[in-house]
Amino acid sequence: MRELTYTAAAREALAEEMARDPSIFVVGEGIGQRGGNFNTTTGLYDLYGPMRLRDTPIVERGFIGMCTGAAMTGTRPVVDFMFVDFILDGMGELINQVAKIQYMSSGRLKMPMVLRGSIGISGASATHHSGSYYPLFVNIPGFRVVVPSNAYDAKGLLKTALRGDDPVMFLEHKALFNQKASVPEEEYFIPFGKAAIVREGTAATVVALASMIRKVNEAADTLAKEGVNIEIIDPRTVAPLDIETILQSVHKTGRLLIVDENFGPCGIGAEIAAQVTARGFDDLDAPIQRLNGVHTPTPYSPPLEAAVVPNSAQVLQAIRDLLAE
Amino acid sequence: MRELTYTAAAREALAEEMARDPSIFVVGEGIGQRGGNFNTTTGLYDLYGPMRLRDTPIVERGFIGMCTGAAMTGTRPVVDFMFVDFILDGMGELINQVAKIQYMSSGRLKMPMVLRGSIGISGASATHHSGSYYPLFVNIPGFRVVVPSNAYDAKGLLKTALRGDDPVMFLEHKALFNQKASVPEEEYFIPFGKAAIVREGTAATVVALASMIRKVNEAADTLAKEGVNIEIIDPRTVAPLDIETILQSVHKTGRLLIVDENFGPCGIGAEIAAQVTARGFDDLDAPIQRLNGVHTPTPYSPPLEAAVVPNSAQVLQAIRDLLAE
Amino acid sequence: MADLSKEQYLALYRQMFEIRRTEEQLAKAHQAGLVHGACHTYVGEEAVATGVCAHLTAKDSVFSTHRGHGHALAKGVPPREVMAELFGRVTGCSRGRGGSMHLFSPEVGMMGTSGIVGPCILQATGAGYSAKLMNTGAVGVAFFGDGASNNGAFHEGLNLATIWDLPVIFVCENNMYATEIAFSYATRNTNMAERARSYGMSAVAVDGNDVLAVYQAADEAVRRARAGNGPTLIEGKTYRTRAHSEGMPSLGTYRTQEELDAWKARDPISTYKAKLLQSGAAAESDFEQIETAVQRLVDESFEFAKNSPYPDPSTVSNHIFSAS
Amino acid sequence: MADLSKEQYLALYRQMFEIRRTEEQLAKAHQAGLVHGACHTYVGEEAVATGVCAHLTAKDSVFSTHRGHGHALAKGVPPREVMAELFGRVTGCSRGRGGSMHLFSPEVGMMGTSGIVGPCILQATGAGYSAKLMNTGAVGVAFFGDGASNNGAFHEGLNLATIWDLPVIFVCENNMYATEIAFSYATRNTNMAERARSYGMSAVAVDGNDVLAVYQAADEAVRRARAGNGPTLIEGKTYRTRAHSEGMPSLGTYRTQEELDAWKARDPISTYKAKLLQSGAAAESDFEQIETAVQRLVDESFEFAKNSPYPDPSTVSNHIFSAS
Ligand SMILES: Cc1ncc(C[n+]2csc(CCOP(=O)(O)OP(=O)(O)O)c2C)c(N)n1
Ligand SMILES: Cc1ncc(C[n+]2csc(CCOP(=O)(O)OP(=O)(O)O)c2C)c(N)n1
Ligand SMILES: [Mg+2]
Ligand SMILES: [Mg+2]
Repeated sequence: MRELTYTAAAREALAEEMARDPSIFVVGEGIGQRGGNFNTTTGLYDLYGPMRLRDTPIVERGFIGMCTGAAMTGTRPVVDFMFVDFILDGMGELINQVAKIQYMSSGRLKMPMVLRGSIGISGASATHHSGSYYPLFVNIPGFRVVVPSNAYDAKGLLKTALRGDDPVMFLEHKALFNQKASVPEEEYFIPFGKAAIVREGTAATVVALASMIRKVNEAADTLAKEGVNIEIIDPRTVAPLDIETILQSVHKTGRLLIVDENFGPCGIGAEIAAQVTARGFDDLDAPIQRLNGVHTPTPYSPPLEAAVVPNSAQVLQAIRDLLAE
Repeated sequence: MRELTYTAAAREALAEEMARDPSIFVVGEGIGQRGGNFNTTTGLYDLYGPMRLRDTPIVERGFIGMCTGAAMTGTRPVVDFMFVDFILDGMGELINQVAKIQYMSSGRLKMPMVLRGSIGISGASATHHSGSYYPLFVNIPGFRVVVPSNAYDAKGLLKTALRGDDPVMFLEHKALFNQKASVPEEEYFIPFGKAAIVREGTAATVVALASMIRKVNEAADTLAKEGVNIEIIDPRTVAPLDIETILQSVHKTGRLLIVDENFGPCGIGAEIAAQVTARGFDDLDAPIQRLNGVHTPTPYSPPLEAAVVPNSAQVLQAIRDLLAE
Repeated sequence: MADLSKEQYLALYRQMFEIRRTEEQLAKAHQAGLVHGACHTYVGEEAVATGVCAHLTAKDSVFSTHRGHGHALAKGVPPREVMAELFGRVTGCSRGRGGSMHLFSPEVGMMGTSGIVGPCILQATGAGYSAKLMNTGAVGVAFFGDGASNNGAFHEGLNLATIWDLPVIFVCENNMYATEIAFSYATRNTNMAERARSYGMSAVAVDGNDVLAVYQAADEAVRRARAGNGPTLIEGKTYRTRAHSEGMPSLGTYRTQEELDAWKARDPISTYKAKLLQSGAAAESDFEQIETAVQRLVDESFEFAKNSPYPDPSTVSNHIFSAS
Repeated sequence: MADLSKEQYLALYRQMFEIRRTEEQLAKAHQAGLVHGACHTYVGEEAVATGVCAHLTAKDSVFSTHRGHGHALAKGVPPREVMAELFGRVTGCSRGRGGSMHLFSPEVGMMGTSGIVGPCILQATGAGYSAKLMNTGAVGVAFFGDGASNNGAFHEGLNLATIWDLPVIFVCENNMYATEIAFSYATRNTNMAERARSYGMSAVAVDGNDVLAVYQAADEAVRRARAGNGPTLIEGKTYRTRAHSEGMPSLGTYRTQEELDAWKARDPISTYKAKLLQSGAAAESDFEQIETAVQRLVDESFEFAKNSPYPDPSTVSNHIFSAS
């Protein structure tokens, strides 16, 4: 099967859906002729022109608010926000409007808006270009929150996002942009709320997200050589969260570690740990553990930056500690 | 001892500190002559005039950003934001600037800013005036987050907030404004990160916040009559969170329930459950449980509104269920 | 005086009168505890919504703010649905989920009011974007106050609508105050139309208590928008004669009895009636007929609302997402 | 030509030259992999920071944005601290925590650059508020681009500074583009000073490639601010002659070689030098001396930065809070 990069796979999803549905349009800074800061829209401007590939001034709040009104009136906006850090300026629109309009209108209005862009720590981007912030959107009711870890998922999940009628935060980790995976030519969709079992095992369950999957896989490779088989689960969407798959795995393994680059306090790992402890308590042979990025603004200097992101050695150690409990 | 309402106690803290420190000023809509939408500043305008009691246009982002610059240059702003829902428009300033300036400047700048205002569901305020949002500020490094449950704590914690050099989210639940408590005439401070043991007991530990304390107390009264003694812990500040006090209590009781009006997913209860399950696993005689407000935008109609806030009967039932495990 | 048919003249009167009577009923109901949350009336400002919405159809979208009863009514939401909503009933236009500050009725193009000041400006811009992209000929309309004009949403929304020539009407109801903050305190340039023109857009200031002046300005603005010639800001200079919100003092620390009385004397409804009578465009009996019919409608609406059931608490989690 | 002493004339030259040489060194270092993150140079725009900061002391606060090297240097941060910061070293002005877009040096009143466009406008307003409240006589200065002027922060910040007569200077560096988006696309009214005046504030547009024009405008603005007469916006019309960010194409899809060449011919440093030579205000030897000294400083700074240690990873959690 052909291989595509994460970025190319997502772009293909967008291109297919734009060809199919004339009500889809994209807004963002440099997503027109330029094709997007991260090549998210390369080639599409020439096909669809400025009304559907709409370059904007630097008004994150403004264009999110505008797209809210557009989504309420029959079109399907895609907000290409470049870095998730930027849309914090539109948080009022996101939380008070985008997430609430369907509810307030008792379901008579839809909110088919896809908000996409980069997250994560990578390449000394420093603290205004390294955020992830997904727990915020999980805490607030009304968002679908998608965090694909590979090109195949990126395409299938973006297709689902673009067909649905709900607001979707589609968050692409920078460290994954150039990573390749097999992506079929045939159309496919990946449903929200369905975790992927990345690797089967019985010794312990490790839930990981986005760029952490690779690091956990490395650790699992090492352990496999020692005859220890780790089960790795990628939730793919953190809202909805497929807790059933995690519970089933813990039922089998009795041990759970959640590895997440993002902050620990009130993070995804906390939610998973709380749900598993409430519902899978009797399955647990050891305390649930979390491995998170350090709870600090992201520093610029490479050795500092490296110190805040969980690395493969730490992942391996965390799994060993869990197994030793 | 004299009794003061929650609002009066907090106002007294502000008044004392403003009298002491001429670099403190307050900004907000209607906090001048009018004395604040919730009487937070009544009487102070006449004492200190418009430079220190600064009425603003409707520019939440603007005045938070302005206060950021003020705090960096030697003054001590108090942002009186009325409803926490409004400052979502300033989330970019809060997360990218207020919370990060000390770190980015390697501690050479301070950020003595107190952001205060109402949270919580009460009185058919509907979804744009019922938010709480504290998990968001707990997830992000750089904030002190204070959620006082009574007049005494409100005063002592606000005094601490106003003396410190860190950004503090001081969140006052609407349902508590008129509740009275004994407040001494003598000056006192309550440190951040020190939970209050509201009631001692051995059968189970219940951690609750703000307006939930009263409901848990009611349930505990009922159970006390049955000879069952519940320990109630009020963290008072959720960042920093006094997990040690909670762990000690669970060590004694073996059972833990967290009652929080705010949303469950990635909420405070998730964080407490995750920490206790990681560090106090062997103390647990039953799965940790959470009782949260329903994960939905807040509806307006009173019967719907009542259906999303945990009530005393639900609290009691949740404790009974926990005890029965 | 604008050149309208008698029916058109009277329709404007009827609309204003309906808003007024509905809100007087709501204010009483608020005192009686039937309205549960906040209630910001539009009393004194009815000419603005009326004059603008007269040009709109259900395909056009209106977005409004905390003071939105008049906009919803003028856009065609029946009084009984507005009342039932404020009473928290399942028959309300938002099925009881919204209340006074969250009025939704997409069926008639009332796309919502917001308890947060500002967003309506951006959302109307988005409705304009949809209309232009899908070539529907519809317009997006935002109603907002003087207070909102200092907010960043005003800056960003007006600019976007202008640079993309979107079919949007920005209607600023300048009632001189934001709660108790005077517009002249909140900005050094109280000339709203000038501020709007600084974006390169068309803008006009009108007497917001003169329904015909508003009607005419809106006529031009809607034509311009539908013709693809871009947005317009209409500043309606008006005044709210009741308190900012029911239950608050009607004077407060910010305005004088004289100012209030002077504006009451310029009431948009009675002055319009006098004008029509004086010019012979309509007769006393026309007004009597309308007033009786509206009063009956309002009375029936009140009974309807008061007797409607509350929503079923078991439905509280429905409609967070589209499939639910 | 402004009436300055020879020392003053040459100090302006020296400052511009220092910025230019430092950034040329940074650009090279970026290619060599010594600069780790993004690097937005100020090449071609040096006259603006230089002309403005010449009037400031360490008590005055500067707030800037992603293109902030020039502002930091002009405000008095030594080149070696800027370089070390971009190299991620503990000797950098932010101790390696910030990088190119987060330059902090409160000791000299450089209160930070921001990777987010907009906040500096508000923060400078706040510095003005502090100065007024504490009566220090200091001013707050924001440097930002044309792109930032469409953002809500511009609207809210300019308005607040105006209504409260705060001692603030808003310096908009209009280099015609925001990344690759032309200012003439992003707004219908490219007359920035007119837009600022619509808030009721003082505003002036100057040739941002003419350091003396900037110097004079800033002189007035700073005087006005210190005298308690409120804020001023200065629009410096200028041009960035390198790519938006190092590593990007210098032309892109948005500008032509002709345009670039025309602006290069108006280089603020060489034209100023020619003017001083022509008028006899300074001699070749003066420039030689300065250029040699600056080059030595930049070379030393580069060595210093390159040889400085990285921060200790065990300190990574320090300074999130004041006591830590
Ligand atoms: C973002 C935000 N900030 C503050 C408020 C509180 N608030 C409600 S109405 C109001 C005044 C609005 O003034 P204006 O826009 O002039 O409308 P008016 O009430 O005069 O019709 C304020 C400050 C709010 N609803 N939203
Ligand atoms: C809020 C925000 N949105 C988007 C960006 C990405 N970005 C970085 S620089 C830039 C262009 C800025 O243009 P301008 O303000 O004119 O400054 P210039 O780069 O021309 O100096 C953009 C869009 C950002 N940093 N912050
Ligand atoms: Mg008003
Ligand atoms: Mg620019």
